[in-house]
Amino acid sequence: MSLNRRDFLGRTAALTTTAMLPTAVFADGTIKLGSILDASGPFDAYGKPMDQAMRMAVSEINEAGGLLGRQVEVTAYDTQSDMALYSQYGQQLTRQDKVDVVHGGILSASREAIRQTMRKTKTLYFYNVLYEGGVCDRNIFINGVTPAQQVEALVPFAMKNSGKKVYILAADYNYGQITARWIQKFVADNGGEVVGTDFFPLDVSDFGSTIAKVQTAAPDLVIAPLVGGAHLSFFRQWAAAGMKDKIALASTTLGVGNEHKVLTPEEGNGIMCAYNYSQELDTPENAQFKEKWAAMFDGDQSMHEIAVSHYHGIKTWAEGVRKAGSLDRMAIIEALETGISIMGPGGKVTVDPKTHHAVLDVHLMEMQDQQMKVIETLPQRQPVDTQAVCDLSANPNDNTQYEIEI
Amino acid sequence: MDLSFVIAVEVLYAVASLVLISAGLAVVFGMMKVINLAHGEFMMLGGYTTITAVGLGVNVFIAMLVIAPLVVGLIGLIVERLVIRHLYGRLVDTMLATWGLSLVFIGLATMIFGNTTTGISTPIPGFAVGDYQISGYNFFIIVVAVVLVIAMLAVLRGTRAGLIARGTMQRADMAAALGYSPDRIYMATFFCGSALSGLAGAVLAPLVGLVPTSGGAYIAKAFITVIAGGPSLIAGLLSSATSFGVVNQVFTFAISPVIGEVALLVAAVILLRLMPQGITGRFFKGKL
Amino acid sequence: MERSLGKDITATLIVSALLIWLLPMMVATYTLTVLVIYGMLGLSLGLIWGFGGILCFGQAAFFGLGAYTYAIAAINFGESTVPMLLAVLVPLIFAAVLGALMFYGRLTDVYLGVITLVVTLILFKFVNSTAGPQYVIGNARLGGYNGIPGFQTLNVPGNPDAYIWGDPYFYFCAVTLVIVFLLVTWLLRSSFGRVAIGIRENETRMALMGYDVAARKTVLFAIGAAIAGLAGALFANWGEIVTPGLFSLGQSAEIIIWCIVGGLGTRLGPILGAAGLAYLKFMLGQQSLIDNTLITGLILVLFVLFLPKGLVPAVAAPWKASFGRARRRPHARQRRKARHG
Amino acid sequence: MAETVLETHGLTMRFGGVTASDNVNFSLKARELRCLIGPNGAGKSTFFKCVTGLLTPTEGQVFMRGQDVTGWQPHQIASLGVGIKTQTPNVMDALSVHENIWLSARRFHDAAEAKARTDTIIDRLALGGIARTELGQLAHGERQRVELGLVAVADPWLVLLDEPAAGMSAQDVDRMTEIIHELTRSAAVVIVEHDMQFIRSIAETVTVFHQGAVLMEDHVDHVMSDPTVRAVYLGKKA
Repeated sequence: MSLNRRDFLGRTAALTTTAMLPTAVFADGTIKLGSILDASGPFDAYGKPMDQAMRMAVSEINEAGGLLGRQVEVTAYDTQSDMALYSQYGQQLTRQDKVDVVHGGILSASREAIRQTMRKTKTLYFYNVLYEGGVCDRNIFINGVTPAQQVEALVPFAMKNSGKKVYILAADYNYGQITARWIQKFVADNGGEVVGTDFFPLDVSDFGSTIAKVQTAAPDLVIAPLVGGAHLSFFRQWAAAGMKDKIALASTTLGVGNEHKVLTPEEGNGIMCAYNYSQELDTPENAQFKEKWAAMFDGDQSMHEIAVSHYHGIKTWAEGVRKAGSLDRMAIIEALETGISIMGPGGKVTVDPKTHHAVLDVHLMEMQDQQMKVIETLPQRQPVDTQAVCDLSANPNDNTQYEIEI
Repeated sequence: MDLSFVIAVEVLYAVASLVLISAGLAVVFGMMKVINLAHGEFMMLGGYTTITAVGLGVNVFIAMLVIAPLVVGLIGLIVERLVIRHLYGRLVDTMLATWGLSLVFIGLATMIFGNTTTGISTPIPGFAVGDYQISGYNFFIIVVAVVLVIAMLAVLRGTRAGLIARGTMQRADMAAALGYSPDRIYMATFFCGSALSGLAGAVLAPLVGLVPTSGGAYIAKAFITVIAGGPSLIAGLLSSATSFGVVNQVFTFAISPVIGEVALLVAAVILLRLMPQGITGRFFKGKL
Repeated sequence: MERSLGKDITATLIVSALLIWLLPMMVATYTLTVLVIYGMLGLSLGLIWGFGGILCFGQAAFFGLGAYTYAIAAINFGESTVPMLLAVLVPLIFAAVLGALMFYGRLTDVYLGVITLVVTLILFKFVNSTAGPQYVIGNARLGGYNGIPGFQTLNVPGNPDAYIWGDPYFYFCAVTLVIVFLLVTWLLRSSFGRVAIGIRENETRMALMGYDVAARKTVLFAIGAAIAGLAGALFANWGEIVTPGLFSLGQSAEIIIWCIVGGLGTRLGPILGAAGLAYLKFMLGQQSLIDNTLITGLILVLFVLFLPKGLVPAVAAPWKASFGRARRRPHARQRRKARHG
Repeated sequence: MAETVLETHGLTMRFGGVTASDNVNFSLKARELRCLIGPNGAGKSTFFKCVTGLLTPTEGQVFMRGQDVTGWQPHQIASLGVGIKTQTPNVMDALSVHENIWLSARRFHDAAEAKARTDTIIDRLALGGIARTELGQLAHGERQRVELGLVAVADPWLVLLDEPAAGMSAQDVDRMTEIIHELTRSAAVVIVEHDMQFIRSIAETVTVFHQGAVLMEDHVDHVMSDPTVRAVYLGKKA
């Protein structure tokens, strides 16, 4: 043995004493909000603005006198885009920090990594991201746009501007697979035809042969639920091949992480999409929101779709607490289930009691000079996809993510 | 007919980009028997250098072909002086140290440039072949790769530095015995290798969305290509890039990009199992 | 290796009993649990690399394979005992086949590294692209990038409703690690272990003595994979979700860094390296001053440059030196080099 | 008539266009001591590697005690009871002398027996003083001696040594000669060497290699005085 026992004991003692967990100690009477986001690593383009949105929402709440007369205190963990850390910090937030609510999770995988922990430990959980739909669990509230809200609006809009033959290029994971199926359904519903569907793992960045393949199918429209930095190169390569003026392009994800600001106008112009939020939304709420954001973060303007969803989520939770008049989890859930609404930068957001998803405005947009120009607003769309399978008022103990049969 | 032309261009492009991706690593490995696992990050830095330079108003081709290689070459030089030179002859240790460096570069790039995807657009427009549109930039990549290979051949064959380099590749101690300081040779080699990595990263930058972790996508491919190529620098690079590029594209076209990538990897396993010393360990022995 | 086996076992048992008793008072058990699991994963590579000289760039492949095997089997069987056994057996068999392929092909160092790296990449890419509904094993959807959540976690054998989780799960993992550690100790003291060390030191010489080097490396490689697989199954139980990230190169890289920092050629080094660095990573997640990747990278570079043998041997060296057994391998190296030249 | 322990038929090894070993027919009787000599590049080492399984010959066969072992792996050949020492010292540097020799003994005996045999060999080779020292710390001569020790401890009936005396002091060489003589009591020994002094002191029959082929095979005195052999050596030296 290469280590003697005394050395070992000595070292271990040193290790453990210096490495005592910095247990969060808060003043009595604060309300603890747990945040769990990828603020570093490959997903931080999503996570950093979400973190900012969370801090802004909390400071607004506190400036307005807090909730129930108490200040809201944030306990935030950076999961570094590592799914294993979600399990770790999820446990830490619920068991050690004993927070009153958890807001966070970005990718669906990260949500599924902590959702059961939240449920087991009876910690109220908000997931505020555009996603594939279908989660049915009374402990969770979801503020993001689902495919029925988004795709159902986007597909006819995009087909009207191009034609009936559609080619789908989707990210190869849960979100992309399910969204692709929704696109197929809505294309068929609108009398169109899907001439091809290809899936790409998140690390694929070379689309040269795909672009050639798409051309052999000669579609009128390409819909691309592609995700992440590697997939961004598709839009560049598409433009570089001179395809932009030949075949129209729509996406369910481009712009969520402010990608349209990275693409040049030549690459981005004319790409169609549909979201709950655009920085170009011309409403007093949005103007005020952008102004406050700039004031709080030194002129920064990095707010995007899911940062705003996150902001909505925290405001919704705060509204629920006010209405419940207590921090009791069930009381808040029941208060939220009355179908309360808030007004945010993305418009009016209402809790759907049956699914715990959100009823919200969807805006049809087109990219123009690195902006997302709003063409049309479809007000107060229901999450009909999830509503078709999930009814929490009838089955309050449901705990599934349904894959909706199309 | 048009389609087969398009496919042929795509295959050529795949081979060319593998050559570009691997050249820097191959030079350093061939000359110094050092595997530089920070190679991918050197490419990433090349990309960022280009984007920064273009942002400052420099012509994009000058940024890609001159500034990026120089800047990354200098970074390589610093790395060689600070870290690599202490580890010569310790293959595994160098791999680990450069791996650590790659993480350091990712961290630094994140702190400086942030983790948001950035990029520049391709400076060459696409054009039509029959009914098909193809990217003009693909041709540019192919041309750069061809010029690069010819330049490497010319340097190795025709110059005194090339002669010393070839000597070093054969017997590292010979060059020393002939009075050339191996220290100098290694410094120069690492500079050239890093510059090549920077060039590759810069030239490929307009095609991809650049993030600090972009390097990871390159290093595995480059590593596999170089090792499968075997001891001969240029013959190895060309033969393995060709094999993998063709396999990759054929499967990508026939089935899907994932299968294309997997086919490339499976080909690598089979190749190394059959020829443990790489392709040029068995064929083209003693060639450059 | 000078002390008797009995003394070694006693020491291990006393120290680990103390640690299992004391540590939960200082660090929360769910954190400790994952540190213990990472320790086991570190040990698995420490065994084959530190004592067998096999540098595997894909130890994460076996970790992931164990975790996925467990998750898939647990969904199909609805209990945890058979899945645990499968999670050890599947990586064992996979590694045995892969090892035989490599070692009988006389692949060494870099080439071995490339193959293990490539195999990990293939597994990663495959699992990562299984999001479609056609990828099903029994009742288990592979789930692609999102992984597999919601499987049966560890239960008392024979009673699928009696879950072992929370604190008891920590004690279960800790005791498992102690058992694995003792098995490794025994293995290294056996003739098999000594021959393995001989092979690490000089493969040709061992072959010239008549040892079937390829067979022995294959067996050792498979044992390492089995331990990694066990760690994977424990990790799956801890996280209650398995994702393709388990197969990633980043994960493999971390395992290698643990071994380097902790110390190769020791049994404790990789365990302490793993637990220490994983803990550091958790701590770093709570600050945003310096980028975490940067710190990990710096640690690796500094260790390779200044403490290439790792912490444990460095701490143990002064003690050893006073007994006149300090290694002076660099000298030997220079001498050999001089002769070759 | 003693048994033939090692025999090659038409052994040929080509590397690309170079024929390093050319149609070598060789035979060795039990307990015979044979030296293989020849200038650099004469094909001695290639022949040695083909016989020990480190290389697989392009053509021809190798027989050991009548068994065809062509293309066998080194460990299979060693398992027959063949002791092999390669040109460069091939030992486990981080292990002690005792551990090195024990590992060799353990191949053919159980742990206890291996320990006993190791102790005996260590005594016989006068390595007792350094038995617990790691090989990496030993001088070149000592390392060579240990390597012979781990060959001897396995009780081989055929021993193949590639340049055992290279780089050793005169005193070390004397000791080496003694050990080799002791080995020949139970084993046939083949020594590849170009140190003439050493060969004169130890050899009876010598096989001379030149350009991959056997030039001549005779008693050491005849070989040394043979004009062709001298020409070959001098030609090389010039």
